[in-house]
Amino acid sequence: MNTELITFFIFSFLLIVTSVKVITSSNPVLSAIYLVFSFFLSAVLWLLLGAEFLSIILILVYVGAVMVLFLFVVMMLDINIAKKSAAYIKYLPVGIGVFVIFNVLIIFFFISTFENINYNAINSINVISESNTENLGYVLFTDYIVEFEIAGLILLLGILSAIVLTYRKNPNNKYQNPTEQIDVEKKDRLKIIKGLKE
Amino acid sequence: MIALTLILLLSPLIGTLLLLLCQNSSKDLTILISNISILIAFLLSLFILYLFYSSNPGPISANFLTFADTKLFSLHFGIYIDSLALIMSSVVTSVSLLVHYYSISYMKDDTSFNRFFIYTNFFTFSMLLIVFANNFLQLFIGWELVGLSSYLLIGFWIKKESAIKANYKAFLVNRVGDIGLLLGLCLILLSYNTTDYNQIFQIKNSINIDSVSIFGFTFNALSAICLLLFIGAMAKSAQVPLQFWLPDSMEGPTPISALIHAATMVTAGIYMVARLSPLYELTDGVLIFILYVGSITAFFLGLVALVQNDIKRIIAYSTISQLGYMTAALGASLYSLAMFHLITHAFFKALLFLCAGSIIIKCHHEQDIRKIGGLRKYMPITYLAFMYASLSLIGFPITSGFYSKESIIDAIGYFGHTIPYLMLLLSIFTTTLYTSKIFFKVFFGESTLPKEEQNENPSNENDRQMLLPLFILTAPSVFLGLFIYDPLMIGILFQNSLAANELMMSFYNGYVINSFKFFLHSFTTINFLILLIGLIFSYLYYYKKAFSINVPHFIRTTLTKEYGFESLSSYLIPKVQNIFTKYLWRKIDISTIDNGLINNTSSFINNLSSKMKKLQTGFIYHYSLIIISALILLLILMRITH
Amino acid sequence: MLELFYIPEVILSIGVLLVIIIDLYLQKHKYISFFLIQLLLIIASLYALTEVPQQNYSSYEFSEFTSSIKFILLLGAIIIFQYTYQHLNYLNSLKIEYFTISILGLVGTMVMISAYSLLMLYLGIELLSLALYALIGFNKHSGLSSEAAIKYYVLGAMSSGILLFGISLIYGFTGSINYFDIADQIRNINSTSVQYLGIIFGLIFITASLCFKFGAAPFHIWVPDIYQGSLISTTILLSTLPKIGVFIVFLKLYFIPFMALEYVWSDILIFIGIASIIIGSIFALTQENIKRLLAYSAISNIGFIILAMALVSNDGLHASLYYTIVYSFTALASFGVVTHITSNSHGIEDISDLAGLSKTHPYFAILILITMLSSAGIPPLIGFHAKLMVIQALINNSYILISIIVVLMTVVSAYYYLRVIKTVYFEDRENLISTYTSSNILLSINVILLLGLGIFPFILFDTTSFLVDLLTVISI
Amino acid sequence: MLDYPILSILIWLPILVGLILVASNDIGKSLSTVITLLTTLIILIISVKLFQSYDYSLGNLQFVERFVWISGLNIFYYLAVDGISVSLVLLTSFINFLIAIYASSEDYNNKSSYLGYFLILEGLLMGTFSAFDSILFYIFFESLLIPLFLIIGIWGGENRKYATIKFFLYTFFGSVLMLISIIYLANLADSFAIEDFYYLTLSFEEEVLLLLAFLIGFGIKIPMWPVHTWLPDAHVEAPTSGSVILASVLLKVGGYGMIRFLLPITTEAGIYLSDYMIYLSLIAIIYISFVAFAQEDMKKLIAYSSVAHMGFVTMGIFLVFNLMGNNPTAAAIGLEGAMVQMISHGLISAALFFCIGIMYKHSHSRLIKDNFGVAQFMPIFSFMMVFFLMANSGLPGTSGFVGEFLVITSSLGSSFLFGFLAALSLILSASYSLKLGKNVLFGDNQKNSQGYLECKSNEKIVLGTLVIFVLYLGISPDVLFNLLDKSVSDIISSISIGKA
Amino acid sequence: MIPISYYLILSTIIFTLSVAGIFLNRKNILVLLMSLELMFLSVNFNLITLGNYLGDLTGQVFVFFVLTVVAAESAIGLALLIVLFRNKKTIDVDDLSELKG
Repeated sequence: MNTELITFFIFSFLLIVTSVKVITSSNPVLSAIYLVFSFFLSAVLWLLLGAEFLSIILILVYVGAVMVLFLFVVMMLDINIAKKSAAYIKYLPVGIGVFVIFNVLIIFFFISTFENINYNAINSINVISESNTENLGYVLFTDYIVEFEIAGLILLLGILSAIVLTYRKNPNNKYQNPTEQIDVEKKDRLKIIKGLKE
Repeated sequence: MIALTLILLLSPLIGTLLLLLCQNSSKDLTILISNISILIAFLLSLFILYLFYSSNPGPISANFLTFADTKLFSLHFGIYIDSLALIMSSVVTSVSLLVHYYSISYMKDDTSFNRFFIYTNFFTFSMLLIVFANNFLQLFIGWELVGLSSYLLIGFWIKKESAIKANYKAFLVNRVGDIGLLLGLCLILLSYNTTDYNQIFQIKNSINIDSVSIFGFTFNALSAICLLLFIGAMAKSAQVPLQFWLPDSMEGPTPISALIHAATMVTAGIYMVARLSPLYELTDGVLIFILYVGSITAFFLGLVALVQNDIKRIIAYSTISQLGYMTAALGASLYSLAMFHLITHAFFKALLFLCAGSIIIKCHHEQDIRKIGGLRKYMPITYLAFMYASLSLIGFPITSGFYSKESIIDAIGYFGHTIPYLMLLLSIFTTTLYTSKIFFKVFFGESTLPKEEQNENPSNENDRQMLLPLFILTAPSVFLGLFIYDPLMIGILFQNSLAANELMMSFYNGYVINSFKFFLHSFTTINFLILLIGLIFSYLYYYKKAFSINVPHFIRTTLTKEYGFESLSSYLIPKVQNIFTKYLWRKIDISTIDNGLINNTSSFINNLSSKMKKLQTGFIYHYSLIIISALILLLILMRITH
Repeated sequence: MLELFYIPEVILSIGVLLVIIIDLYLQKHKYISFFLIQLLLIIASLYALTEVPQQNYSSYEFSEFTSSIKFILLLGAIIIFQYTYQHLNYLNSLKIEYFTISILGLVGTMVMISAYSLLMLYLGIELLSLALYALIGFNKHSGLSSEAAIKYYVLGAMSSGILLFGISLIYGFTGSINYFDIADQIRNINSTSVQYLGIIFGLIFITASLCFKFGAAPFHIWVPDIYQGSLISTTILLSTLPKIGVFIVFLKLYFIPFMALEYVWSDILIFIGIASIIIGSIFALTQENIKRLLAYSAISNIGFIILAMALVSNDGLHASLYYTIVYSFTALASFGVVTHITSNSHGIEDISDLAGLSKTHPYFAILILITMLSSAGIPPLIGFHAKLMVIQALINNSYILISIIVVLMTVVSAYYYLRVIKTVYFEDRENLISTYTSSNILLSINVILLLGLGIFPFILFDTTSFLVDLLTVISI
Repeated sequence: MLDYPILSILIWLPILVGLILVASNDIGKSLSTVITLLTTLIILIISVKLFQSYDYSLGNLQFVERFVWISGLNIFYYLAVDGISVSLVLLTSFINFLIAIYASSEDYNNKSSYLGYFLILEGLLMGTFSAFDSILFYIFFESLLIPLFLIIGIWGGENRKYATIKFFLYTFFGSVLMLISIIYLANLADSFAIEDFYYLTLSFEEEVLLLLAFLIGFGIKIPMWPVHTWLPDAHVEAPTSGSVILASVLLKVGGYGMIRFLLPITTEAGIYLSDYMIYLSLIAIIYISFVAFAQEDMKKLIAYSSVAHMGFVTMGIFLVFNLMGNNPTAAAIGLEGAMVQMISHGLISAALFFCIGIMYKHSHSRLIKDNFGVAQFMPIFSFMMVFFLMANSGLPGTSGFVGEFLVITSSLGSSFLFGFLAALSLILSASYSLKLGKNVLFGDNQKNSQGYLECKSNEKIVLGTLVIFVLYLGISPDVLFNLLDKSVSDIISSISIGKA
Repeated sequence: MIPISYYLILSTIIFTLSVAGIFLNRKNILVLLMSLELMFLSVNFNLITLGNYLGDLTGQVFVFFVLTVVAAESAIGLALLIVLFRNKKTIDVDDLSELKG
């Protein structure tokens, strides 16, 4: 048994444990932390696969940005830590049942389908150089340029939506509106009120 | 002659239409139109009759209106002129004319004066349609139209509940017979591809269909046709068991009872069978059936008349009984005798009814003979007319009724139909009894008129318009028989219109010899003895009240209830009909089909929908579970199938 | 590369950026931005109609077929935006971002339509989905709206995950994400080999996910909730444009890469189609909310489309395309009418809100009458021809029993359309405190076309048969 | 032959005018009345013209208009008429004209829409009777539901919502099965033209299934027992004119369809199943008559009576199957009887519904017990109503008799039992018809609380015209026979083609 | 050497765990969102592994895009969550059942 395999086992075991923790922790902050762990562990496993760029991205983007966002939200929303409800226990067998069936189905399928189960997963792919990042960059900006642009659009959409959804005017804020100030006319300033006749 | 007949036929119809048009005009115009149109018809029938006998052209058939003319069948309206039709039309128009005349006075106070004459004119037209029909379809149409007029006239007083019920009943019972007639008509069309008399009389037995199976009994086609047609006749001519509508039909105005329910319409059945006698002669078994039906009717319905107290109902039962005689005569193949009795009966029965009408008017619409009495003084003319008519009815020698009735009884006896003969004999007795019952009760005894009317001059007993028809009708009631008996019996009168002339001849030559001899001979027969006994008995019983008879209650009830037909028709059938139809409607139509099948299906789907709606819980975890389960389901399905 | 700038997607993307910026300076005059957006759409649609770049990008398809579909899509978008604008304007909640997000979603739909690789497809679907998440939750002050958005978000993301899982399988077993290459691979694989099973698994995962996006049973579960919760203008969008997009994705996926697996997916799709029709019809019966009702109606219509497609025959293909267009058209009309009717200054919710409409607003009543009858498939309206074609295709392919089930469900579904008509025409409202907007020419045209195209169906028929001809050219 | 598209005019003119009336949204009662009267009159004149120009010695399809409609699906805009169609087209235009006259004095809210829907209905009916492309036929057949649905639903009685929805779904259910059959046949024949279906060779099982589908479709429309239960409800709730058009023309669509589709296409199966179908018809005749007798609502009574009378139509049609082999003449008689019965029932039931409508206006109740002694106050009306009741009970001399007579004649050719059972209708129909007359018209009504007034002149015209036509067809139905003779024999012969 | 199936099995387990997380979670929606993140993670495993198996860079490219998209998706998801919280003052899964039936 080589080191790679040992590393894989350790990290994958930890990954499964943290994943389980993510979905079972009663405190969402804990869940988020476990998720961060999972990402780290995954990044290591991806390194094993030779996807250096992606594993770095996973940590930079995910842990650095997305998960921080998550935690931010958790803090912002001031959520109570819920107890396990009775319904949870009631649905647990169903959940486990589905989980097992699904797993069995797919794992058996994988085992039975791959003629070459023992094919080594660790495999570096060379397109223009040894460097994974370089290769990826090359492919991205040549073969997948249109996709890249669309991904940009998706990000734009994400920004736009997030802002539109969460932005709200604070009615207490006092701010000037120059357009209105310029547009103002005489009759807006002066209001003539008819007095009551005696 | 054809044109004249056409005018004759159409003149009452034109009268009807004119009357319809000037509905709001004066009574005089109504009277004028209605009577003139019938008068024209009457005069024309006499004239054509004269022409016919003088030129003797044989039967004439002509079509004048196409009902349908296709490759499959051709049906027309037409006229068929022969002696039978002409004599019948003379009888119809003469009685109709008199009744019309009589009604002017009888109906003068009625608000629907005009409507009455519309109906009667229309009736006359319909009756003539039957008489002159040259095919079965026209016969059937006329048949139904007289039924319609009868319906309308019985219910003439639209506010009178009992009249409304009676006409409903009359129409429905007639419809039972019409089923037979219609089926017969359809079978004729199917088997001959035509309904024309002439053509059918020619081909007779050579038809498309060999035999017809009616409820398991197989008849040859012609017998089936004749039997079915006779069922129609049974209803129209009030033969057992379809007789019970007739007494109820007396709810209509009395002139109508005279015209329709005594003289003309009810005899349409007799006329039809006589008309078709060539066909009936070829059947097997049907005639015997007819004979028995006739004699049973004659005897048993005569009995019922004994226990009735309504003057018109008694006469109505008497009519049924007399119609029984005619039917029996038909059944014995004595067609001309049946026709003869039809004619004489038309006159004397019309007379009886008109007299009854006078009496009823005089007594302010009182019809119960127990409450009428001593009218002889106040209504001398009516009294006399009634007496002659009664004598004719009971068949007192030399009267018209005597010739027709005695001949039927004797002939049936002569040809050896023993049981019918006995029944007819016995009914002479009953006829005598109930006739005398009316006669004695109404005209003798204590007067029941109100005091102030008792002092009136007896000579103006009623309008002259009402008395004149009585006078006129008395003549044929008494003397007609004597004059036409001989020509009738030797076959001059009806020439070749009726079948089985040779039978009549054998009877005439072997038994009657001539009319006068027959008259003399009649005093020696058992018939006369029975008649005498009856007269004496009723004289003692009804007039002198010499003794009283305790009729067992059971028999009396049976008779009053008309052997149960009464309760059947006025209680049982409506009751059953109501309950049964309501049951069908509510239980089967509404509960089973509509609610059970249709609405249940829809509410099932609706329930299904609202139950299944609960699957949509609104919880994300359920939704995701459903989606994943569906995915797994698909995967497993694929794993199994591929 | 230059002509790529003329394709509608590019015009829309760049245009939308401009509008976002311009809008910042147009605080009060929203109608100008809206006008710009409509202009943008019109230009894009004109380009869709005229320009077909000669140069092909391996994972992106430029063809007459896709341009035609895009043209239809843009046309629909113009109509929808018009309805939406009036609706939002009336409710005083007009924001130009609504349209910019919609346009980005539209671009996503167009990417889906043109996608020729699984990656492109994924991106297109995500672009669309993200836009929809935002649009559904757009009504920020409504609890229902945000509930619907979260539901759709969670389930939609899950379905994306399933889609990706499927894609990964397909990629792993065929070694490519390009449609054409996949088709090639599948055709060459021995049907007994284990790889085959992997591909089928992938196919099922992808099917499940796409059915989710399509709203076909049993993956339809989100549809009614989301339709109900979102703004009615979003509901129109949701029930038309993405459906066309997903339908084209269905067509292209099944008829290009997975054509060789036809015997597998055709059975699945028939099952899904029948299930959709039945569930859509039966669940809708007892709905009170008009948007939920129309949602179930949409599910049942989707069932028809899928069923026709699953026949894998030319007439089935034609029927499904025809049905899709007719369905979108009808949905546009029916939701369009509803957007125009408001009661008490918020949109109508329940069917009973429509009571007595025929007395007060006969114009709208007639519009509702026509759209509902068309949806029910009563001739001579266009909905009938669409159903006729599907049934004919079914019978031509000897699915007699299925066609009987389908028509029986049509009868069931007729009931709830009739309920709406009944409410509009036969019922009186107790307290008539409703305000309605006035008539609208575009809407009238939309509705009258339902009748007009029903009487002259050959106009649309010829168009779609032309499109089908194009499609067969590219797929085989 | 005419050089203008007479059938298209007959179809589209009323539809267009109707659409305009509906869309114009209450342009005023008098104007819409005048427009409707004029349109129906023009249509009547045109259809009489059609009738005159129709050459009935030929009997084939005439005035053919045939254009490609949807090329890809092989659907044609194919209009034509034969004798059967002409008679029904005449009936439609005639009844619609009467409805227009009747409605001229009525007051409805939004009258222009009301009349507009009737005009649309008229056009669609014309289309149904003259379409010879099966899909075109189906489109017209199905579209009929829309205007009638609205007429009943908007201007109907208390329980109209239930009745309309039931009516709609019931008939829709039947027709979708028919649609499947049509498509199935078209798939085999590679054409939607009805006459192309006649030459198909079908297996026995196919024929049986097709027969059942058509039977359900048309049987519901006609309606046959046991799928008749929508009719009483629809009739009761419909406004007078709605009931009239429903009873007199719409039901005929079912019979017409049976003659066009059922007879020639599914002959073998028909022969096999004819006994059962005849028994169904007999149940309709006898059982429904009983049910009609039990009714307390006048409209329901007439509605059930319609079902019973339509029993004769179906019986006449199914007898063709039964008799074709051994007695083709009787078969033809039966079919002609069915057709005559349809026309006649169209007139009589229309008249009766008019009568009930007139009474309802005064008493505001359709229940028999609430109407009493009408004859005292409305003598002319009562006279005509009695006439129609008599005609309804098959009185000879009225058109009601002719059809029943022919059907019974034909049925005797098959079996005496059939004839006898059918003939029972004579007494049953009389019993319920006259019961109605007895309870409603006659009797002594001293209170006059309902305030009956003699009917208005336009109502007199309507009823009087109907009296004349019922009489005319009763006394001399030859004109109908001429029209039908050749077409009927053509159909019988086309059945033989199907058989061979 | 790590056999390819190990990675695939790992990804499957995580995938199913995340699915189970979605439908077992009764607490708050945040955890649902995290489960979704896990799901995408597992898919990424799959893609990278299979790409390696095929010797093809497409898998990794795909993962790159998935990461991008999921980032944007999370942003929107969290925004929605905030809106939801503002409206309902709760993000409990159990409280999200106003729309049903």
